[in-house]
Amino acid sequence: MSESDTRTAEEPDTAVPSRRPGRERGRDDGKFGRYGGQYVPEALMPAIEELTDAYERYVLNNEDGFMDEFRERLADFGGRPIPLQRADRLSERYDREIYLKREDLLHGGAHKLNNALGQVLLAKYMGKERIIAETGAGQHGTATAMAAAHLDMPCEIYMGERDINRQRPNVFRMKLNGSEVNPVTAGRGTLKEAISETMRDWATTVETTHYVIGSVVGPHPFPVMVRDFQAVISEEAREQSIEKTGGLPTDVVACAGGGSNTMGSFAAFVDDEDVALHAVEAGGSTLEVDEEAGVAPNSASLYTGAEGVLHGARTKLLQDSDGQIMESHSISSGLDYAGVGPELAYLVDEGRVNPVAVDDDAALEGFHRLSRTEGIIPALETAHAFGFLEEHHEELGERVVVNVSGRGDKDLDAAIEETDKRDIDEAPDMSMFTGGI
Amino acid sequence: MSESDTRTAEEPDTAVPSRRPGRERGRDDGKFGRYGGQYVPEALMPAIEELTDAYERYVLNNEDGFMDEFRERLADFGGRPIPLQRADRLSERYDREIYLKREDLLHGGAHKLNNALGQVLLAKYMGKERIIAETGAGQHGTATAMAAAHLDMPCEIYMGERDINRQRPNVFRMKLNGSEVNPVTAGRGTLKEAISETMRDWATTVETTHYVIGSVVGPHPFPVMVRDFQAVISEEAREQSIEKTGGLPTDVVACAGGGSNTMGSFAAFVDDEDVALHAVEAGGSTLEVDEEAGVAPNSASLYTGAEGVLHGARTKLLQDSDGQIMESHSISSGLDYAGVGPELAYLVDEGRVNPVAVDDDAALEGFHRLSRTEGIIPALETAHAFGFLEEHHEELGERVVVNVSGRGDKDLDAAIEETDKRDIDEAPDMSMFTGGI
Amino acid sequence: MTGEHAKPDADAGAETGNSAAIAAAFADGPAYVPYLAVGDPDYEASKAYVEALDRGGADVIELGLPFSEPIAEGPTIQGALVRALDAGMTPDRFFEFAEGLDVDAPLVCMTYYNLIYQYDEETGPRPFVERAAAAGIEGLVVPDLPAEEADPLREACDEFGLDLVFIVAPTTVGERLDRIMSRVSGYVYVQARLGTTGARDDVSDQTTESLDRLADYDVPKAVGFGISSGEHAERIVAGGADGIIVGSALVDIVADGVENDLSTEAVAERLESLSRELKEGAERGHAARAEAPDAS
Amino acid sequence: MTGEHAKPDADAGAETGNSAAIAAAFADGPAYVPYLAVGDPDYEASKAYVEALDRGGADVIELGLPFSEPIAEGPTIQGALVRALDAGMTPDRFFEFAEGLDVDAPLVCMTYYNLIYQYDEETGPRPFVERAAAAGIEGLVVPDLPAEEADPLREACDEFGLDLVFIVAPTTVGERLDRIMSRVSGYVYVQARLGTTGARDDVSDQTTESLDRLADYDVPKAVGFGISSGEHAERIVAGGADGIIVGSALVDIVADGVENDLSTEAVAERLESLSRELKEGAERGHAARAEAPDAS
Ligand SMILES: Cc1ncc(COP(=O)(O)O)c(C=O)c1O
Ligand SMILES: Cc1ncc(COP(=O)(O)O)c(C=O)c1O
Repeated sequence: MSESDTRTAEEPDTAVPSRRPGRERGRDDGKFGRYGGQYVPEALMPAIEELTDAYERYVLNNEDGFMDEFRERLADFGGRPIPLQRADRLSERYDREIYLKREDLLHGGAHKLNNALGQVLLAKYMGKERIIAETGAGQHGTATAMAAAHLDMPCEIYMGERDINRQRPNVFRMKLNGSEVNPVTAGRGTLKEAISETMRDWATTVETTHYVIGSVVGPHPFPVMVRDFQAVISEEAREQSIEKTGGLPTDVVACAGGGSNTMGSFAAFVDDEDVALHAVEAGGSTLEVDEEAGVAPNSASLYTGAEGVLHGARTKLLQDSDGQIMESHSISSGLDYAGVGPELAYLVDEGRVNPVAVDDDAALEGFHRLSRTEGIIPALETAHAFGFLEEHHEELGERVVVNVSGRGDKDLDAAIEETDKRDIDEAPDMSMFTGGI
Repeated sequence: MSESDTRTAEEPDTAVPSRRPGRERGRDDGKFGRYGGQYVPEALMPAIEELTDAYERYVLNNEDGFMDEFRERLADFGGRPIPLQRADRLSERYDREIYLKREDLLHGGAHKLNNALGQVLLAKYMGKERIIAETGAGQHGTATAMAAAHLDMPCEIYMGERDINRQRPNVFRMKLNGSEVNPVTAGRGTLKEAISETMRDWATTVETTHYVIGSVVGPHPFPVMVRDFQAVISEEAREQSIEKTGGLPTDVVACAGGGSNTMGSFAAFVDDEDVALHAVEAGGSTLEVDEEAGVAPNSASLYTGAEGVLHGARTKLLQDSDGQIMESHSISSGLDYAGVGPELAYLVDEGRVNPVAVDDDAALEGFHRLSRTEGIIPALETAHAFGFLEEHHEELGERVVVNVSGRGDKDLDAAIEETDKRDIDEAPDMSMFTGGI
Repeated sequence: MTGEHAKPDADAGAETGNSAAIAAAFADGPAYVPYLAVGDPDYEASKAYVEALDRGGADVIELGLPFSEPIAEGPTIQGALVRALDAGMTPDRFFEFAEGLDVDAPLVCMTYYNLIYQYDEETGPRPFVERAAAAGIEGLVVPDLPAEEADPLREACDEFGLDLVFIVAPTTVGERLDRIMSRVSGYVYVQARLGTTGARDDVSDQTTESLDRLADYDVPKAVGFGISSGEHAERIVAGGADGIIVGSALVDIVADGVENDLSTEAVAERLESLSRELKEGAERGHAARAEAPDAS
Repeated sequence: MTGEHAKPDADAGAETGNSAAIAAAFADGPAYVPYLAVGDPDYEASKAYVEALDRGGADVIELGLPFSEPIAEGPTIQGALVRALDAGMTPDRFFEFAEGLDVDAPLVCMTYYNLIYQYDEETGPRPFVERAAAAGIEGLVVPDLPAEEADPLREACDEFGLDLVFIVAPTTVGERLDRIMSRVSGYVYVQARLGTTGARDDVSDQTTESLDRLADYDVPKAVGFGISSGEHAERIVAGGADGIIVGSALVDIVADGVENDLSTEAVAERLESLSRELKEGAERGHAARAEAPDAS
């Protein structure tokens, strides 16, 4: 065994990977400081435990080559790697280097597929026969429907009845991909109710069915698992930044609804302490809340929310003083959620992530600005990140990466309606579109 | 000079690239056998000559690093390379390897950006200050508007008034990107008239303006130039095929309107004589024509058209016996053009390209089939290629590449309207969508 | 923790919790445990309905404190909670309601953890439990609180003498079952089948298996989820249950009253009568079990 | 090729083409060359209008044969062509029309190449030219046919004794100009400015420069694009043109007639009267040039 001595002598230089505790956080116990956990009905616990086991085996340990297949399918079906593009005109405008991580180019038009494909594939490895998912605006639903069609898995999507009526093109897309869309009439017929309803379905069908949750929310292992699937965003961006610019960015900016694109954009940078991380929430029309009506006209749960338990996890929430969950509001339906991923809540408390709120007006201006100056029509969710850039660029470093979490084709009607109500410099003449497309 | 002798001795092995005459065809004189040429008003000739010169310098000889910048921007802004994906379920269905070239993932949702970005960049290198373009369904218009915003070029798009009313989302997208959209009221208010109108604008503004034509049509150098920009499709696909499968495909399938995605898909394979090339045209409702009304209820100009001169080139056309251009028809507005690129006309006459027509019904079935089985909603244009696959797969070899020229988000309304009229097995329950989205 | 919680192989019949009243409810014969959402469809009617349950023979009454995201409930109870919320129910009103009730049966509050956690400025479950105790509540059921996260609430319950009831599903086995059973007190809520609440009328094999699995744990076993008739109750108790929990079947009566605009009295009467039927069914089942030679 | 086409430095006044009538039209004084779309707005009215041009003094008449994609025309003439097409104009009807005209001026057909190319089963330009010759057409103008692609048509024209007129733009210089001028016959159509057809009322510098550039070529130079009044015509001829081509200003009158539902006679009268004005303007310009000391 004299040879092994020689090898050992060389090891310290090459074989010890730099420890990245940020990437490991929550993987073992689903806890992020005070946040996280598994606040679910007992009937779901076996499913959650089975999933935790599968997550460890397939995702963390690449059993049966799961992660290899996942990455290959993300590349071939999803279109990864996705470019990190220098935004020439914004760089000039803000007098710093602005780089765009172009998740809008992912199949389906948003980062959502990274997660949906990972989970549907995992369900296949687990021997499940059926997929269910909730959706609000329809982005996660369409991503899941695509992934399910691709992997030949029967799929049912729960969607609030009100959302169905507001998002008919996405409903049609899910159906085209062969998914059933189940209207949720309970409660107010929006995302919150759809999540609850999907959990109910799961509670009766755990043995055959996997629930593909749409963001870094819900009980463990969802927050870590969805983060790990979405982390490809920042893994690529980090490498691309080094390759293109010779170094890391000074700032990373991403919008935050549930927080999956946010955590995906931050994950690989969390341990790079010099990289500032900005999570941009929907400030809606105002940050004030109407306690009486139980309505927050925003969805800034990181910025204004308080600790609580929702949909299986302890995290920051929009709630009234009794603990009832508030109806949230945003110009972008994908940010319109009263909770946020527990890891983000933790990173904000730790001071590692800077939570900011951008209101509807600034987001809409950001939408028009990016469309007009860079030839990229962003999702209204994404547009919040550009609202932040406009308002706070002077506080940022010299090299800023903004995650373009999705494209805006789904938002044309909303953009018309909202632009009509305002006077926006960078908007085109809207006269022929008044009243919708 | 003894050194040069040594070098010469080694040259034959390494320095002589395999001659690829197919790739060079038409570059010098714009002629493809009987087809091609420059049938334009004298006032446009100087512009055409200037462009020919710029094409030779920048595109063919990479002067000032034009092609390097073009490729870099296609990568960073456009998202290239685009994957060549194995379609698992179609491969099973047809009992041969089916690969999809995923141009639907290109920024903007179709192959159109390859050309638009190339031409707008070229205009910049030429010192032009303004861009004009025609559009029918709006795909080329939106691609051009995106490229123009990206490169900070003022841009005006001519579009038939009837098309404007049919394609309002695309009109809005162009305006969001800062382009003017000029309605063309002349004639019947569709693509043909828009092309004529754009040529008229160009005739008055040649000195400052570049006309970004949308396909491999028009006078030389457009057909070769657009082909050369789009050839990136087959250059990538050829390499990817070798890398993934160890060899070339047996067949390449692409839909053909003007033929830019077709030529882009074929260019790198033209000299590979064992690779069969299939150009799928829109068979519309029938291949019969109504001479009396001057209407062809299809746009199968390769398959049924006759030689003639249209929009600056000699090619195959849909025309009546007098030589008047017919109104063409297709379920997909992007294939709805009475002409086709002159190089395709030549390659069909030579027997190198197999022209086929797929009717509206089969295309719509292809649309639903790909959506449902592969999780990819194709453009209705693209869907024709999948109609061909269903009808003719038994005649194909063991490894087929199909170009997915674009995504179908733009076609949801049309798909609903047309599906409603028919009884299609693979379509979802349409009841909630009757009457549009 | 000060309470003595269920332990396998402990003496049968030993006290398993903090509430003597709940222990007593299960001590002599099978317990009938009805559930209603408090404030459904309004405060006054709800009061009449809960009191009707008591008259109908309730041994323990579960009072649902409505939460905006009741992820464990089926559509029936969900509907009730929405009605109650819309009519203005809040935790404070809930406690007033409990204080104002004229009933004999001990009261158990069923709600979701966020309401417990958020009750006071000082976050954490203690203030809620303190207030519940003051209002005469003797136990809690928190369907979204797994045993793993329950220690702070368990401690508060022990401090103020409340029982903490856990739900055990057909799929709860092995270590998880032990973990839950080491924390439960008062009674264990045996979920009759997978799924959420809602009235059905068959008896599931899953119930029998669950009861078998729980046989060695010294805590009353109340079976719930889907019980809707006296006959149904009878079979379940005959199968070994120490009590039956009935929710949706009762809520259906309230919902029907709302839909058909029935008088509070008429609805209360139907609730009382169904309660009587269920209670009698349970007693028949108990009697049958006593007669059967292989009954434990 | 049998015709003797324009050559620089050839003897001034020599015959430059195949049609004696066209040569004659330019031989004595400036030629007034009006254009109308044939069949606009219908066959009979169109006949009356063309004959009115003749009465108004036309030296050559350009007859537009409508094509579905007239890429070189501005909106005015485009509109005329669409009206004519909608009214059923075809190449065959066009030839009938020419045959039935009662006019003195030689006729030139202006159309697009596809109609010429497609005229017969046997593709290629020869059948069209043969038929045109039979119908009494003496020349062709084909705005989308560049000199580079024109040899087959040039040959057919020579065979049947037709002139082939080319358009020269302000931007046509050097080799291209030579290439065109070596193929032109009858007259050269000097495009007054960049752009497409359409009535305007100033005289462009580009016109003067074009005429200077063409001075050495032995072929009549007719200036067109945008001429709309007698005064305008006068200035252009004074500037050196051998003729003026007027289209849009005349088509405007036809369009106005359609719009305001005027009688054929009224429209014809206006056409005749504008023609007279233009012709007289051209003659005044010619006279002025003869008097000017530096005229060639
Ligand atoms: C484009 C886009 N960005 C962001 C979001 C917000 O979700 P998350 O915060 O989980 O990334 C959505 C949700 O639908 C989205 O569609
Ligand atoms: C998706 C798509 N495919 C194909 C076409 C047809 O054009 P071409 O034949 O030039 O590729 C279009 C034109 O709009 C298109 O949008």
